[in-house]
Parts: sequence; structure tokens; C-alpha cells
Amino acid sequence: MSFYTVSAGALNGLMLGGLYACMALGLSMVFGVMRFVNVAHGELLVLAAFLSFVFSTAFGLHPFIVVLILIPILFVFGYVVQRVLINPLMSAGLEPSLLTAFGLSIIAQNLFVEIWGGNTKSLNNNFSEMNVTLLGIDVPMLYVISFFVGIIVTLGVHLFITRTYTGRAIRAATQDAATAMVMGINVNRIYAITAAIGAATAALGGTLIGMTFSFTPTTGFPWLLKGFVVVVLGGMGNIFGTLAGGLLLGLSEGIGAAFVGTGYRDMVGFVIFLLVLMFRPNGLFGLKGSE
Amino acid sequence: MKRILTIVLQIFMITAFAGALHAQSAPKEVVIGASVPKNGVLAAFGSYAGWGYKTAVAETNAKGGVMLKKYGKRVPIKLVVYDDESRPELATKNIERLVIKDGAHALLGSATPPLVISGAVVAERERIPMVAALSPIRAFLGANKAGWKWTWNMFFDELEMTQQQFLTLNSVKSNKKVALFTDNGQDGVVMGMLWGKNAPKLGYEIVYHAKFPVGTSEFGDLIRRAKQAKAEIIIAQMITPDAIALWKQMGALNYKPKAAFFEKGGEPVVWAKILGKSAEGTMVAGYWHPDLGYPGAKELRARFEKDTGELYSQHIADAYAAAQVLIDGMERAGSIDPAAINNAIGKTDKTYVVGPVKFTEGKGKRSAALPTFMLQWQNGDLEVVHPKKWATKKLIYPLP
Amino acid sequence: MTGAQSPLLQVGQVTKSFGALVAVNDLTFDVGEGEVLGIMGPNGAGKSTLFNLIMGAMPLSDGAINFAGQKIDGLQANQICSMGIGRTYQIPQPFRHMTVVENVVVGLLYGQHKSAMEPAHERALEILETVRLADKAELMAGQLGLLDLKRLEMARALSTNPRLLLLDEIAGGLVESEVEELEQNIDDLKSHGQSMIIIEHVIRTLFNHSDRILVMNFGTEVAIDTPPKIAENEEVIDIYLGEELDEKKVVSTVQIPVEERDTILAVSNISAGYGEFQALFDVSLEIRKGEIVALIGINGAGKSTLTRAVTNQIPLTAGGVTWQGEDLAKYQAYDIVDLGISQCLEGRKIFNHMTVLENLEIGAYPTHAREKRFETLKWIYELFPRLEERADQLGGTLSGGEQQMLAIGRALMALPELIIFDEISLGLAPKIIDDIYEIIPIIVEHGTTVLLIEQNVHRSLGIADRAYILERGRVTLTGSAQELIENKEIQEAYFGLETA
Amino acid sequence: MMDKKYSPWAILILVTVVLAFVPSMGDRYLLFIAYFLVLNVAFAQSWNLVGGYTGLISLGHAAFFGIGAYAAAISIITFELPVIAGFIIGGLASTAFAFLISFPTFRFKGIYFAIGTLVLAEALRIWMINWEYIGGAQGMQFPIGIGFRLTGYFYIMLGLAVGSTALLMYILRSKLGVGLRAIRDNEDGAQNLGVDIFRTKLTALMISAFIAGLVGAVHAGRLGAIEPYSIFGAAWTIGVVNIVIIGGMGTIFGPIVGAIFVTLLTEAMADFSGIHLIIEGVILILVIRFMPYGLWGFVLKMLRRIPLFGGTRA
Repeated sequence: MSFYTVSAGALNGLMLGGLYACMALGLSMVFGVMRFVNVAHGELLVLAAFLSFVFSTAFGLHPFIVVLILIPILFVFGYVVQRVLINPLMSAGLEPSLLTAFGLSIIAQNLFVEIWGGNTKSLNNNFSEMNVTLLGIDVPMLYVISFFVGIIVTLGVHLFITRTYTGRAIRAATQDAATAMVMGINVNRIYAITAAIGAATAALGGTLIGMTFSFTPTTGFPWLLKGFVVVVLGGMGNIFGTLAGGLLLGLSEGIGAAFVGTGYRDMVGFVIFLLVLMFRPNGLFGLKGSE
Repeated sequence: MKRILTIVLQIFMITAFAGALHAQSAPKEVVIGASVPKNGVLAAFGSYAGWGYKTAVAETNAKGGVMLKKYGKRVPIKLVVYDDESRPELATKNIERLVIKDGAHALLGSATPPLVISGAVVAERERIPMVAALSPIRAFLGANKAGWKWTWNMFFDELEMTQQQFLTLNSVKSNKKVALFTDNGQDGVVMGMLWGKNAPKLGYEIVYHAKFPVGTSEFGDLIRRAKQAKAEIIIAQMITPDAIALWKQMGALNYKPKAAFFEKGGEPVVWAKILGKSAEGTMVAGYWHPDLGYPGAKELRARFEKDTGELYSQHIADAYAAAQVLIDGMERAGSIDPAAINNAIGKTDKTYVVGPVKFTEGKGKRSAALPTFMLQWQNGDLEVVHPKKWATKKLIYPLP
Repeated sequence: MTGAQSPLLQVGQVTKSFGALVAVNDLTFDVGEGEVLGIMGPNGAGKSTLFNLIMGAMPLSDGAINFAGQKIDGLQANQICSMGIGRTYQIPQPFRHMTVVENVVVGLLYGQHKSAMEPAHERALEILETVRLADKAELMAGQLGLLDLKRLEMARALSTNPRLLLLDEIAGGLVESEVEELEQNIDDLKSHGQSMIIIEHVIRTLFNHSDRILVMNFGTEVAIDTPPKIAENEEVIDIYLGEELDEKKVVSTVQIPVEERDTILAVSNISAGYGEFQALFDVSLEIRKGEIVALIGINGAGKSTLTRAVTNQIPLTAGGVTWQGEDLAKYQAYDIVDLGISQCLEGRKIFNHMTVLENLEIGAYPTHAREKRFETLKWIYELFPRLEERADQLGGTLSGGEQQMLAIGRALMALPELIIFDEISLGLAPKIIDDIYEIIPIIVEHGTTVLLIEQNVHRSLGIADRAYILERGRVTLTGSAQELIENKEIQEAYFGLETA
Repeated sequence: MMDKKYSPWAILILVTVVLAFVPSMGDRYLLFIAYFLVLNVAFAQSWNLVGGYTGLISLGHAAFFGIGAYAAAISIITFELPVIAGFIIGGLASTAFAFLISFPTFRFKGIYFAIGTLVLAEALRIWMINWEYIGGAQGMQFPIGIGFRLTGYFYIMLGLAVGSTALLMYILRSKLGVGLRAIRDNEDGAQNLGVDIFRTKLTALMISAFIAGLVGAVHAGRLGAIEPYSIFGAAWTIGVVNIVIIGGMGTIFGPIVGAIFVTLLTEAMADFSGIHLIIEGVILILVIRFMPYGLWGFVLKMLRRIPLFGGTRA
């Protein structure tokens, strides 16, 4: 193994980390704000990829244009699902909402099969085989794009939750739902908005996944697990933590693959996940429930 | 004396006839069962295999069914197909269900070794003959050291197939440095090993061998190593989704080999559809092409493309032929007795749409190797580029 | 009975802090064999934390706890249980999906003397007999009412066969006759020589049963002595009634006679509670525009429940509330602030991870308040210049007094017509309480009506126009502040004792 | 009162006797379905013990199943041990695995346990796929002819289903059962009454893993060929969670009801793979929302309205 393979792995991984952050952001938000473990988040990403596929094929549009249509669609979708299916269970403890999401994930996977078939799909785009040279290292263009999308989305969500009234209401509800209610905040609505924003970021995450990799109705699950790793690394609900977690996971996978081989690449993340859960249950960065 | 003889003969005939009426009256239908992956990562193969089976059965039924001499009439075939979702464990369950619930008299295999083998295990246990397609011969044989008794396999032989890549490139100049990308499925393991053996014999050097699990999506590290090893030729054996990811990432990492072979993964039309232009010039070993002049080949392709509106795949022919081999076996056996059918299948010796099929003799060698050649994606279609006698188009080298 | 020679439990210089908050501060005391120690103190004094520390639910920050001569801090709860300490919870923690008798069997099987299944079952029934719960032995614990749950708590604690029993507010939330019944149980235990530590808000219970009483405030010991001495202790009385004021520091702001003002909030005959537990009984009160009304009562009297009931946070079981003539029932809890009722919650409830400014801005969540938030903010900064200095600091980093200012400021940001102050003096130093109380008349002058919910009798009466005394979920006294100040019954309501 | 105490045993014995006659009915398809039914019951009881009675929502149960299957396969194929011995080794290997993972996973409180087990199972699957010694992605094939016929496997699995149900019934009446349910209802409360949380949870997880391991081992024998993708696949976990929740989590007969429901639905929908999972998912969501104790709990609730059947949840 040469210095080049390690450093190239590190740089590529870091760039890809932006995608990880972007796809995990929604998962992190719903957990942070309402302690809802959305095990259907992977399917949300795949849904986004499929919809992106449908629109880009039907209208001949570039996935990056399609995503602009997709964001509002998934926003509404996330809002409705949260309001109708998850909110009524919020008072019953953590398990019912988790298991409902579990049910949703089963339904979604099989619906995808019924609607779009089991074949592999990928979002055609002119970037997928382009390449950028950074510091003398070849990096796929899409990884670089992912990196910046990850940062921009994180900043956007951060600005939203710090600068807008709704955003502040989300943070207030995160910290103390009962008090937020007294402040006049309709917590159920805030939860739905949070889920909606989470779903909207998944629109981006899913589209990036579809462009960078390929997807099938069942690819949601591995992405969910990666999402958990990112979220646990960064601290549940911590927006910048999620970005940091994503970048860190990408970086360690990139370096890890160079050392232990591509076969064990995913193991690197899982091992980190287990260690962090054992020793730093609130993530590597920051406070519990901050932001 | 003559009288007695007549009486004896009459009694004999009556009992025989009564027996036939009682126990051996012609079945209303012959049941052929198949499990194919309609979903999951192997769904593409499942759709071809399913079409091939269905078409062969439909043709026979159009003639009134399979001719069973024992009953002196044609009996229609009922084809029952279950989806194994690319999960071997479901393939097992499906084959069991076919035998037990649907009373299958004979079986057709799924696609790729894990699924075929999982089903074949049941066929052996239940003693029902099965003809399998779409499973390379050595991987299939390797799975049962004791030897298959009820399962027949018709597909290419990996040993021959793993020479085609090198033979193809012998006609052009390259640096003879090869990077292998093989997954850890049955095919990957077997063929990876064979390429390793064949390369030096044919004058090539394996400068890098990447092994990775099925389902890998990020290949950056492996690609960089192949590039560093200065391989101009890559030979890969992996499933389609992984292969697409690998080829895209090679492009994105600025690694442009001069020749690329994607066994298994580069074959279904999804490959060309998803990759578009960049599929151009990639190669995959094949065992069937409609233009090779076997009976009914061109018609089969036309029929598939008319039926589905999709580009054909060589697998439609293999599956179609497998079903025909099974049906012919039944006709030769003249009954639905599993052992008789099994025997009759062993005597297959006929040219089908995939070429001549003759199962090798001997313990556990119940397979028929189909001759292989090299296909190359050119203008969204697969063309034969090697050997010369079969070539439909000229080899494009290096890759555009 | 001081247990000098071999104390059963020794708590030595125990400190527990949560970040900046010191919940238990350098506390030292002993409990002797057969002794009953009572612990009292206002909410947040650190009483339950102390129990949690003894039971090993959380690590100590400093100090040591010994039981029967052995160090127990650092052990796990089950180990401590096995050594002979049993506890009840203030809020019953039954195993809801197990029968009553099974609940008790747990302690018999796993507690100090691990018994076999069959005898455990029999013994459990005997214990249930002693707490008068035997007839409900086969019911699911989740189906029990509050009294029965309290009995079950007691039975479960006894099931481990403890040498020392920790009872946390076993009488809290119960009605008179029920309290008496549980007192009977405590009597029985005491006569059998059971060592106990009792935390209790029903102070009469505490005074009647304790050999000694430890009074805590801010996590620190105020006094530890026999009940009669405690009743006379000036410092203790101050904690409970507030300092006796020389004179009314603030003159009533009411210029127009009360009777001529419009009633803005009318609470008529409401009852409410939590599940089986009824916390309010037939309570009525009214608030008129421009008044300061005090609602006074000890911990557990139902003050906060009343707030929750009025603001739709919990459902009413009877009666109704009207706001400016409109029935509140059709609104959601989050609509209340839009209607003009703002709350400054007990315990301040600052959003710790938001800055001071963000906390204030979230206060102006209702649309009408949001539009005027910059003006309001200016005014709040005038009232509390300290908040302006700290505008960019996180809420969680403020001191207690600053947090209280922030809580008040946040409630005012909503531009309320009525503001409810829930225990704004709780846990604050007298000087700071003074500062905060000075703000109230200014708020009233600004046109906001004030409902002041307080334990601190003297403080609240010193500023209020009228007051209601709440005792065990019922209004027992009402009148003008002046009348009530002179009424000695208040002290009785507080201590349940004939005062000297 | 006494009658009620023994009626669950009566039901169990009745169901067992009825099922025991299935092979002699001569309908192999019935036997085929019955096999999957008893497999589902046994596996579901394994999950029920931790998920339903201890409050540990395990989303990695496929790992226990898979370890059992592989340990049996290695014993039987590689070391040529007798088949039955291989099965038992499968159960024990799974138990040992439960012991190993308890140290990290019990540190994960509440919901983290679910996520932790989910990730752990996936990590294990990747490990198995890469581990060449056990065949990597190729998996392992039992020599043809080794093992039992369908009837044999059915009786073994029936034994496991009945045995695990009886074991659960026994545990529930024992000290361990009391401790487990106390932990499920209120962990702190249980600890204050002397229950050693870690040890009690560990015992439950190990028993659960033992059952799951045995089920996996026996099923591996019946499959004849195993490979890590499906043996360690999340489909097993999805199936078992569906069964227990639909039937009734934390009840003895709930998993049986759930297994009957899911097995029959799966079989009825065999021609439309996928659709049955959509239906299951919808039912799962409805049950969570409207029937906290599943179909069985709902049936009991209805029965309780009839005075004859008054009393507590089984």
C-alpha cells in the first residue's frame, strides 16, 4: 500500500462524506427533534431516487433540475406521513413509532417493486463519469458535487432553524415540547414540518445516490444503516454534527478500505458506530439535543 | 390352444387396460415448475429465463401439449413459476412448493449458481428431474461433490469461457497487463481462479486481482490500485448493479483501460441502457447470438423483442432451449415417470436454438457445455467479435 | 434515639451537582436503627435526589454513604436493595402489565431474602393484606387508582424486607382520609421498629411520625431536629411562609374598585387530575382586569395542576373556564397564548441550548406579538438590563436569577393580557426575589393582569390585591390580601399544626 | 381460578396433538405449510421472549438465526458431526454470540438497543460474506442425503415450537419471568427491588438466542444449501417482528396466532411475492395503532366481555 492509495482514499472518502451527511440529515433531525427513529429513511431516499428517475426520463430533464420539483413533493409527503401516521403515536413511547416506520419500510420496498420492478436503475447524468483532479488525486466529479451539496444543505438547514421563527420553534420543541406548547407552538405541526424538511433533504440525498451509484427497491436498507452510523457519530439531532459525522465516516471508509480491503469497507463504519455508542452515546461532537 | 391364448391375451389386455385406466390414465396436464428471480439484484436474469420457459411451453401447448406415448396422446403442459426474489432460500422453498403443492413432474432452474443450486438440492431430494440454465457449469458441479443425479445443466464452461477474453485480444496489440475484478459469489470465485490459470498460458499477466463481496458499491480504492498496476485490460465478473457502479467509477476516476470485459454484469440490456454511450465497446463473453445460424434463432430474438419491446438477451435462448430439452425428454420417456424422464434427458442429442446439446456422461457430469465466443456492445446491440468464423462485427479496440 | 453508637445509615458530606446546579450540597446526617427521619423542604430542595443517591441511581459528586458499616455509594441499586434498603417512588412506578401480587413477588424473589416462588406468593399476599390491597391482588397494576398505587409502592418496598425504608411522598396527592390510612401503616411499621426515612409534603404526617426532621433548601441542610423544635425554627418558617415583611412593600395598584372591573378569566367549579388521580376538586376563581391575584398553597396543593387545567394542558373532568366570556374548551393548549394568556412556568423552563435573545424571540411566537417584537424587546431590556448584556449567551449558562428574569421576559414577549407567574421566587435568594417582585407592578401598569402562584405567603400577599388559598386541590380561603395577611389559618393550612 | 391457571397448557397440548397428526394426513402440501408454521412459531417465541417480555426490541434477530445455521453447517459439513449434534452446536453457538454482544448492546439504552442490534446483524452479515473459510458469498452445501425427510424436519421443528412455547410459559411463572417482566415495565423500579438488570437481560437474550440458533440450524439442514445473503438477511428479522407484533407482543399465544396469520398469508400470496409483505406492513401499522396486544390480545379482550373468560392476559 502506498501513500498515494491512502491519501487518495482519504480525499475521495471525504468528498463522498458530503453525500453521507446529506442523506443522513433527515434521519438525524427527526430523531433529534422528536426522538423518532425513522427506520424507513432508507426507503425515503430510494423513493426520491425513483421519482427522480421517473421525472428525468419522462421530461428528459437533468436530475439536478428534477430535484427542484422533488423537494416540494417530498416535503409535502413527509409532512402528511408524519401528521397522519407518526404523530398520533408520539405519546405512546419510542417503540410504536419505530415499529410503524418499520412497517412503512416494508410496504415501501414492496411497492417500489410493484411499481418500478426489481431492476437496477441509475440516474443518467453528464457528471457521472467526469473527473476532477484535486491535489494531484483523481476524484469523481459527483463526489466533489456531493461534498458541496452536503455543506450547502447543512448550512441551509442551520440557517433555517436559527434564523426563522419556525426553525426556532423546532429547536424549542426539541428541547422541551411542553414548554414550547405554552409558548404557543403547535408541536404536532412542528413535528410534521421537521419530518417534511427531513424528507426534503432526502430528496437531495436520494438523487445524489441515484446519480453516483445505482439503486433498486431494496437499496434503502444499507443506506439506512450508513445513516445511523453518521448520525450516531455526529450526535442525534446535531445538524453540524451530522455533517461532521458524514465527512468522518467517508474519510474513515476511504482510509479503511485502503488498509483492510474494500470487502470490509462497510465494517469500518459499523465498528466506529458500535464504539461510539458504547463510549460516547451522545456522539463525538457537542451536546445532547443541541440545535 | 388358440382359444386359450386368445383368452389369456384378452385377460392380459383387459387387466392392462383396466390398470391403465385405473392407475395410469393420462393426466389432465403435465406440470412443469420453475422458480426465477423476478425481483432483487438478479431480476434481469429472471425476466429472460421466465420468458424463455413460457415461450417454449406455449409453443408445445399450441401443438396440443407434450406427446406421451404411454397414453397415446398429447397432454397440455401447465407451467407454474414462482418468484424467488433473488434469495436462494426462497428458491429452495419455491421448488419444494412446486413439487409438493403443485405436483410438478419436472422442474426448470433459476438463474445464477446460488439460486440454481438451492433449488437443485430440493430436486435431488425429491427425485424430480430438473433442467437448469443460466448457471456456469463448473460452479454448478463444484457445489455437489457427490454428483448431481436429477439435475441437468446446460450453460457455458467457465474454463473455455475464461480463455475467450485473452483469445479475443490476441488479435490486437496491448500491454498484456490484466486487472481482475471478481466478486465472492460462486461464479466470481471459480472464474477468478481460472483467469489466474489461463492468463500466463495465453501470454497475459494478471497485475492486480481485486476481490470484493457481492453488493459492493464503492470501488475507488480497487480502481486506483488497478490503475497503479498499469493494467490496460480489465476483466470483471460481477452482478449488473455492481458492474455499473464499477465502470462508472472507473470513468469518474479517470481510469480508461483499453479493453474491458464485464462477465455476467455487462450482459443484460440494463447495462447498455443505464450506461448509454460508455457501454460502447465493453465486452462480455457469450454463448448465443441470433445471427449464428442455429434453427429458430433469429425468430426467437424477433419474438422476444416484439413481446417485450426490449432488446433481446442471449439468456432467452438458453432458457428456451432448456425448456425444450425437458419437454423433448418427456416425449422420449413417453410418460411422466420422473426416473424415465430423467433417463431420457440424459440421452439428449440434438441441435437447439443454442446449438448442439449433448450432456456429458459420467458421475456428476450432467452438463452440456455451450460453445462460447466474445460479444461486444456496439451501437446499443451485442455483436460477436471473436472468433472470426462467427464474427458479426469487427472488434473495436481500444475502447473509444 | 440518635443512634450514636452504630448508625444504620451514614450520609457523610454528600454533594451532587448536575453541571452548574448543585442539587445536594455537603449533606451529613445519620439514621439510627429503628429511627424515623423525616425530610422536608420546598420543591427542588434536593430531597428526591438524596434518595436517588442513597439507592445508587446516580453517582455522588463527593462524599460517602455507608449502610450498616459498609460503603454503598458506587454500588448498583439491586446490590443496595440486597443489603437491605427499600424505597418507594414519589410518582408510583408499578409494573403496569403485571398483577398486583406479582409486583410484590418481584421484591420477594430478588430482594434481601431471596425466597422461592410458592412462599413468595403467599408472603406477597400477606404484605398486601397489611397495606389493605389483598382484595386487588389479581388485578393488573396498571388498573389501580392512585391510593392503591401508593399502597402498592409501600408493599413493594416492604417486599424486599428492608432494614431501612425510604418513603418518598407516600401521602402526596391523596385526600384526607386516605392520608390517615397510610399514616396508620407508617405507625404499624414504626411500632415494629422499622427504620425509615420519610420525605413528605403533607407536613402533619411528617411531624406526627418522625423522631427527627431534616429540613433542606437548595440542597443544603437548614436544620435537623425533633419535630417541635423544627416547628419553632424561624428559618424553617421563613422558607415556608416567606420572610415576614415589615410592611407591604408595594401598594396595591388597583385604582378602580375591583367590583367595577371586567372579569377576564372565570374558572367555575372545575375538577381535573391525571388518570385515576384527581388533583383538583370543584375549584372556582375569577380574575379581573388589572388585578394581581395570588394563588397560594404548599407543594402538591394543586397549584400547577390548576394552571395546566386553565390553559388546556390537561382535560377538565368537570366545570369550565371562560376567557373574556368565551369558553376555552374549544381551544388547544398552544392557542392559549394567542388568546392573550401567557405563562411563566415553574422551574423557569428556559431553552438551555438557545441564546437569551432566541428565548425571548420564541416568546413572541403569536403573530400579533411577532410583529411588535422589536418594541417589546426594547421594553424587556429596560426591565432587565442584564438580559441585554447576555443576549448572545446560551440560556443554560445563566444563573438562576437571570434565568427567572429571562422566563418572565419571555412570557412578556407574547404581549399577554394575563400573565401567570408560577413559583417565580422558588429556589432564588431573597435579594433576587426582591428584584423580581419589583417588576410585577410595572407589568401591571403596562396593562397586564397578573396571576401569581406562590408558596411564599408573605411575599405574594405583600403584592397581591386578592388571593386564593389552595389546599389539597380545593380553595379553602379567599379574600383580599389584607384580610388574609391577618388570618392565622394560613399558617395552619401550611403546617397542619396549631401554631404557637 | 385453578382452571384458568392450567388452561394455557391445555391449549398448548391440544394444538400440539393436532399438529402432530399433520404428517399422517398424507397431504404433503399441508405438511409443507405446517413446517413453516412451526418454524415461525419457534422463531417468534424466541423474539417474543426478548421483545415482548423483556422490552429489548431486537432488530438483529437474523444474526442469531444465521449463526445457528452456519455453526450447524460447519459442524456437519466440515467436521462431519452427527446431524443432531450439529443442530445443538448451532443453538449453543448462537447463545455464545448473544453472550458476547451483550456487553456492548446492553450499554445501549432503549431505542439504541434496536439500532445497535440492527447494525450489529448487518456487520455480521458482511463479515460472513467475506469470510472465505465458510465459503464467503458461495455459502455451504450439505451433502445430499444427509439429514431428515420433510416429516422428520417437521417433527423436530414442531418440538422446537412447542418446546419454546412451553419454556416461555414455564419461565413466565418462574423467578426469571417475574424479573424480565419487571424490567420490561420499569427498569429502575425492578433494580430497586433487587433485580440484577444485566444478568437477567443476559439470561433472556441467551435463551432467546439458543432457540433462534436451533431454529436456524434445523432450517439450514432442511434447506440443504445456505449462503450468508439470505440466511443473515433482514427478511428473517422483518418476518419475526411482523409475526409477534401482529399476533400480540408479550403474550404466549400471540406469536402462534401471528405465525398462523403470516404463514397462511405468505402461502396464499405465493404467486404475488411482495404483495403479501405490503399487506403485512399495512396490518402491522394498524395493529400498532389500534391493538397494542395484537390480534390475540384483541381476541382476549373480546372474550373477556363474556364473563366465562374473565381474567388476565396469558
